[in-house]
Amino acid sequence: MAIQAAWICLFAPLAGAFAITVMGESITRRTAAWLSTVSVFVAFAGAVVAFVELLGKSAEEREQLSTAWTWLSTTNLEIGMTLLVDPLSVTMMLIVSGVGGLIVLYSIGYMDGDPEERRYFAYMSFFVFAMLLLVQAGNFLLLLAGWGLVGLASYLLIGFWHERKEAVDAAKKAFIMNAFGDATMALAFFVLIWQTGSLEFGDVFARAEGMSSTLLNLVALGLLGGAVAKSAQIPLHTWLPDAMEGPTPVSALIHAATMVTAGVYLIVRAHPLFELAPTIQDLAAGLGAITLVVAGLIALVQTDIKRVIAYSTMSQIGYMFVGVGLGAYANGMFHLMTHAFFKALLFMAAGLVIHHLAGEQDIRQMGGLRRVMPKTAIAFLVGSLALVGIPPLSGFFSKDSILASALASGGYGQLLFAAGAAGALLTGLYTFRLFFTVFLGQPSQLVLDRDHGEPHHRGEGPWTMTVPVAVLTVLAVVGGWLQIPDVWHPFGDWLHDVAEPLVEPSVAQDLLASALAVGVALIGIGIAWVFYGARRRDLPRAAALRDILEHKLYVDELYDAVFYRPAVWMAGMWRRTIEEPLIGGSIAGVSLGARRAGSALGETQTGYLRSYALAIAGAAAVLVVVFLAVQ
Amino acid sequence: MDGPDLAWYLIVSAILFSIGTLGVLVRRSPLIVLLSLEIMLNAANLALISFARLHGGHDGQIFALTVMAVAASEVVVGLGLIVAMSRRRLTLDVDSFRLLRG
Amino acid sequence: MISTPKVDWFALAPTLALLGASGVALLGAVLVPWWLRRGLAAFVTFGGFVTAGVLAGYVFDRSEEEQELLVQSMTRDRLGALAAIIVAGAGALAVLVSWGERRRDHQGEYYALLAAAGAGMVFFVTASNLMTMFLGLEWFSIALYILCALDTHRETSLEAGLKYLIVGSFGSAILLFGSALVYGATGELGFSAIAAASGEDEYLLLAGLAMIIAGLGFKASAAPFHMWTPDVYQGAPSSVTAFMSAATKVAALVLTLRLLVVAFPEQEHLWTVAVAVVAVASLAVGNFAALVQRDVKRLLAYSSVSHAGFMLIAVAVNTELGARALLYYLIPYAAGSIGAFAVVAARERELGVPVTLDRLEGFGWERPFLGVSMWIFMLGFMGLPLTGGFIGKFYVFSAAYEAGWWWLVIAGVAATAVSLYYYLAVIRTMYMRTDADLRPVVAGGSPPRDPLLAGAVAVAVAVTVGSFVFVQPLIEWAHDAAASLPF
Amino acid sequence: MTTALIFLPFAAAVVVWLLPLPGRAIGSLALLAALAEVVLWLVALFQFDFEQQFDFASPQLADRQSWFSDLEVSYHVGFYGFSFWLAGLAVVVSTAAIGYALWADRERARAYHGLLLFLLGAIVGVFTAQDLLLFYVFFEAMLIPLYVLVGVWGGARRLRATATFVIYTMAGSLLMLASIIAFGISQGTFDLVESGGSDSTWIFLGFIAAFAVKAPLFPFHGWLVDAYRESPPEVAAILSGVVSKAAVYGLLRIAIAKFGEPLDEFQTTILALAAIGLVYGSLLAFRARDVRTVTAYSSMAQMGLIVIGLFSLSEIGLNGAILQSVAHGLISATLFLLAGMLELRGGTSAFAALGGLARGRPALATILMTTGVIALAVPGSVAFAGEFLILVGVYGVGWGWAAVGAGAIVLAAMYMLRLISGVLHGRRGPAATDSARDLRPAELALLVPLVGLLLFLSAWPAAITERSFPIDFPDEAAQAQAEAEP
Repeated sequence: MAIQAAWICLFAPLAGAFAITVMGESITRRTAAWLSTVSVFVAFAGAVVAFVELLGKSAEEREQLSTAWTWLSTTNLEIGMTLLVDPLSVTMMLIVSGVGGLIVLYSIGYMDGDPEERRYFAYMSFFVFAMLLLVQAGNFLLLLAGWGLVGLASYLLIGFWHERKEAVDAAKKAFIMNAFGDATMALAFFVLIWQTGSLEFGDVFARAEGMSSTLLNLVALGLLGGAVAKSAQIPLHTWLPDAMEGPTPVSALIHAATMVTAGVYLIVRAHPLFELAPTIQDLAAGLGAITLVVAGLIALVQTDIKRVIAYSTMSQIGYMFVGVGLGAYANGMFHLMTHAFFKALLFMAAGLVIHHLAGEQDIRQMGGLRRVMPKTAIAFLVGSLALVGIPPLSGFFSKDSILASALASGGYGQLLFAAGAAGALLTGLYTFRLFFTVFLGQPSQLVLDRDHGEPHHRGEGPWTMTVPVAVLTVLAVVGGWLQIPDVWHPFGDWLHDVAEPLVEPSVAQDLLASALAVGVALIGIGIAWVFYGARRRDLPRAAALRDILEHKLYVDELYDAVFYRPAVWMAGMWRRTIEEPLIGGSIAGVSLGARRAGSALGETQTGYLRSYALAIAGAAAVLVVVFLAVQ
Repeated sequence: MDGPDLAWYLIVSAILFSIGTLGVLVRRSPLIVLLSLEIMLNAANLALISFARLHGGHDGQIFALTVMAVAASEVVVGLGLIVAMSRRRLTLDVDSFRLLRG
Repeated sequence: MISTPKVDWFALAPTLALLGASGVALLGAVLVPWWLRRGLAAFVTFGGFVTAGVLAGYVFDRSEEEQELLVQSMTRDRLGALAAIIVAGAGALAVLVSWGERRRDHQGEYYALLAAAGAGMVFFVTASNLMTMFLGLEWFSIALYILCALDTHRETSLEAGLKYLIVGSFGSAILLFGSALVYGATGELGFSAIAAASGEDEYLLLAGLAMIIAGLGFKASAAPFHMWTPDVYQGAPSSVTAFMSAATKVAALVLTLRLLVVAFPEQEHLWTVAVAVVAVASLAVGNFAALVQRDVKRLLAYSSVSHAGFMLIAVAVNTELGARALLYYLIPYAAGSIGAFAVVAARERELGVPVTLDRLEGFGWERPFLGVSMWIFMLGFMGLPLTGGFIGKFYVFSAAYEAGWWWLVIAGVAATAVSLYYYLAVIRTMYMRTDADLRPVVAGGSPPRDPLLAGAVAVAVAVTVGSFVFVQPLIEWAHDAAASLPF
Repeated sequence: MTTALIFLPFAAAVVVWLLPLPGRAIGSLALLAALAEVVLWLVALFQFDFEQQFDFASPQLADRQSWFSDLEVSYHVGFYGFSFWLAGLAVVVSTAAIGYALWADRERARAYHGLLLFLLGAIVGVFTAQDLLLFYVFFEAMLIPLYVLVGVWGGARRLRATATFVIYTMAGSLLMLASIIAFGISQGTFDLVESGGSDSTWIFLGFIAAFAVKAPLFPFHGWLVDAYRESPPEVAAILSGVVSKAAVYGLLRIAIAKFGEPLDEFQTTILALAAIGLVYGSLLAFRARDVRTVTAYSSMAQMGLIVIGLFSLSEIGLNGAILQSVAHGLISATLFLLAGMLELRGGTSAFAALGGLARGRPALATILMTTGVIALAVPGSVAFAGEFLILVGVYGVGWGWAAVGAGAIVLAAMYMLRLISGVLHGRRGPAATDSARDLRPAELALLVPLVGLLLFLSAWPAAITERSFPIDFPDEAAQAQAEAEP
């Protein structure tokens, strides 16, 4: 029953996408939109059914596998089209299809009037399918398939407005960086196949102990590469900000709530492998810590509302990496869930603003929107508080549980904790910089132009947009109550059997962590208030620093110099030095030589009869002489 | 008393053959060339006959007779050609026939 | 009362049939009214060739083991018979090709000479004695000299005739002197007798052998004795060229094989190498020189030089398989070259000027049948599959490899690669010029319909392709024929 | 059965060539014949016993008939699992090509369609030949129609292209002829099933030469770009999609199955060449300026990958190679046909002239996008499955090879995305006028089946991998060794 539900959950969105594609212009845009929405909500229903089913079962038999057909097989390797239903995957299914459904619904309003709406909704459904495939996959190869397909969907959606060069380039960049991640994962799988002869989670984990530590490290590294690329962690982070070229709902769904967190899911899913390669696991946590700080810093200087949120996404995923890197899997997943709520909420609220301002995304053009969009302002505020981690909103519980685990795991952990705390400060700072600039203060010129002063002129958007925002606002508030340290932790128990945590922070640590975190967060908000809330003032000039931050640490330039340019150069060089002269030239040379020889022979054919006779006589003489000589 | 040794006949025939060859190679008038060809054939005849004497069979002599017949017909054809050419006012010089070459 | 040697008229029948045809045609040229001459002569000659072919077939059938006739002057065996069949077939096709020739005079003589040449070749291939060899050689050569020069109104024809005559006589003089030396060395004229007698006085013998090889190489137009070939092929009337290129090669190569294998087994170590070298030279010269030719007949002439090279490889290996390869090779080759020259002749008659590559442009689309046929012949020459030419080359190379001459295989392969270029050039001009860059062809009026030529081409195609499909029967004949040689 | 599969197209070719009908009628007739061939193949599919233990010594649906006995040459044809799929690929792609020719309404239709059918017959022959000489015959027979098809109906620089193509290919295959003769004479038979293995390096290299040119492997690809660029799109489709697979069959059936020591001796060299070709092709594809050239170089890269799979000499790699062969065949066929359709519209497939075609042309965009992303082996696609198996296989030889291959996946993404964007995205190019309409139903009827097959195989690659070398595939090296001992 749970399995059937899972299958429905998986294929409903695909069916939706397929239907929209095939029916093409024979259905109206609106129909396509609803088709897509319904298909995703069907998936959600399936997820819920599966969830309920599993709740009914005892912890031991909550893991169920079902193979529909053999996807790929050779005589000594068989990979099935296998779904895995266990608490972890069901959690992800719920998040993906639930939040996804809300966002698709939101898109109906947001994308209204776009000439290629159908294509958009087909892509959205397809993405949900791919994401579900990723989280439901019963073996590594299928997981990689979903992994690649979400990348594809993200490519398609980032580049949805395909006549804008920036969009297309951003899409390509995202795809190629993820392709790199796919490649490293594939390499890891090669090792696994040759070492364990299988890609089934169970078999691999069971047989992995037998592998040499080097190989284990390599495998974990390969997986980590994939995770880092997908979750836009340093050093493979540069695609995410550019990805904001896509429509805002896309950013909300793919680049905040679901896809970018797949890396976290992967680490949790493959935690036995990572636990066998502790160095790599620590590396993951370290990368997360670095990312969360750096991203927070960069967010400070961004002026594009979506980019600010994008960087905050990176930094939040950094927290999750810290969590799962330290083995606090449940906490990581928990933050993943709450983050999905409030970050989607933030993006969609931002979307409302952008929609309201007809596509304007530069926060310097905004201000005082509180007046014209009060509901949106509230939603945004809730989201921001949750993000910053102010109790009792969801972010508080999830983030602090991670920090607590960090505190609980030794010296390295405390280092990470320091980073996390710094991150919390930055979070408060940039989040409320954003909030204050956009919503408080005097309405900017642009705002006035759009509303002729009087509020509620345009309203805050159609119900299809406001309802999902409202729902998410609620979730962003209550989402955290699933897990209250030392009071009750159903979420932790739920995931306990799938991924047993390596750290159990003590009560003291929990309290300490929370206190510190909230404290620094409030400080951050305070600073933000000083600089942006009370009276507009700009950050102190630190030109060099700003420069570096605005160029995302020049990582783009680095890749450009290290990978792209050499490739282009080499291609050109090879064409010039090998393809044309050698490969092409050789042919020309040979044929020319042959013709030369031919005309030379033609020369000897003088037409003088006597020369012919001479040739014969000469040749005969030579024959005679040779014969006699040899004899 | 004996005549000269067989070797002499062979030498003569070899000389004749060479003369004929040279004639073909150096002379430009088709008539002379034909003539030189005849010389070559007859050199062969001489050799044949002397060898016939050496081996004491008739084959060589019969062969020689055949060759004479053949030679005659060759010359006939050759002369016919030359006539046809002179009738077409073509210069009788083998080096002048160079339409076909290359 | 003189005792005359017993004459095996049956063995001579093919020759006699052709002689008869020749005589009738000649008489016809004198006696019957002018409007009947052409028809009569052509018909009689065709009949003569067909009869000769059929009779040769009987001879082939009736002589399992060879026997020497007329005091060793000729042999009755399947080798000769098979060669005679091929020659006769070539002759018959040549008659069909010639029919459309718009010749003002010499109708009767033309066909008479054709028949006479055929008779000479049929006789030549059965010769087993230096004298009959020389006789047959001159017999058909002289006929061919005249045929080449027959278009007295074309200067090139006369030139071809004269060159062929002089260089040819020069070659046969060398052959003759060589024979004389061999005779001197062994005191024998019969091939087998020479083989038996050879041993003492090597020097004369070897000198003679060398000169004989030169003479025969000349007839086979193998490099470096080939230089007359392009000129003569180009100058001679196309139908004559067609006949020459096919039949002369058959005769010359078969007899070369017979002579060397039967008469000079002792000197094998020398002549195999010599022939191999000549073969490689022919391959090189023929193919490279053909690359730059513009005149199609001349191009085909060089290609025939290169094919002489291939066939000489088969001779050089001096094995039973080699002989088989040679005899098989001759069949599609003869068909192919007659067909190719026939197509050229057709184009020539349609334009009224010598055919260069440029003048073939668009030909393939204008005359679909002839075009496709030419295609097939070129494939055959290239040795591409679906033609007998491929099997032929395959056999030749196999023979060479089996005998351990791997470097001959390499040479042959390389030569084939080069040859592609100019054979494809023919196809290219026939088919691949767009109408845009098609130059207006020289005005020749609408060509006369020529069913006979078309028929000849059709037969040639049938043989070329058929010899690819039905290898087994042909190879069995070749096998039987080769069996009559002492390997 | 096999014989029928081979000779139906030949017969149809003759009929088409002789019937004096107008172009469209001839085209439809040819298309019917091709469809009949497809049906015939499907019938064979059901007759083929995939359960039977794979063994080079027992081809299925075999026909044998002595051709000439003194050298033991025979007409011997039959199928193995893998060759069966290659033949299927040939049949399908050729059918699409013929359909395209009908749609494009080629002039001199009788000759054109006749030659296409002839080509199809020859290709099927290659994939079924069990006698070396017969194999060579079909191998060369493919060349004859190709030469004319490119040379007569090709683009502006077609003459040079054909000359290079034919002479290059022939140079290779003549060396193979020498090898065939050497092999056959020393074995005493030319029959692939009866003859044993050989350890002669030279013979081995002779075969490799032919297949290296046909595939093509770096640096024997001199003919590739011109041929693919100048030939009519449907011919290019067959050329890159199917004809190149003749090399795959040859390598597998002859080079790998018959040679023991030389194989081990040259494995590294060939792997290196293939890997170079893979990277080289990908990079040049990345800088190419039009759809056709990109596809040309990309198929060079893909063939390199396939060869890597073959010479991993592991069962899994071979499976991957076969799967990838089928996938690549379908992909490049689709891409070349698409290029042709673009040329029909804008007169060019150069990126400079195209772009922005996605707007208002959903069908074109969808088809191109789908094919493109499958071509760049997005995980989950059939191409990915193929590459994955290949690289898993070659990982066993050395992790370096697998790393190079994985890197090539990234490169593939780079050039394919460039192709897609160059055609569909960005600002409209001069050739992307409103007169360049969306794909017509007829064109969709050609492309949808191909893309459909790709999607089907993406959902179920095992359909092929389970049936290429049914049951366990004996380790080739060992087998060749075993055959070496009489």
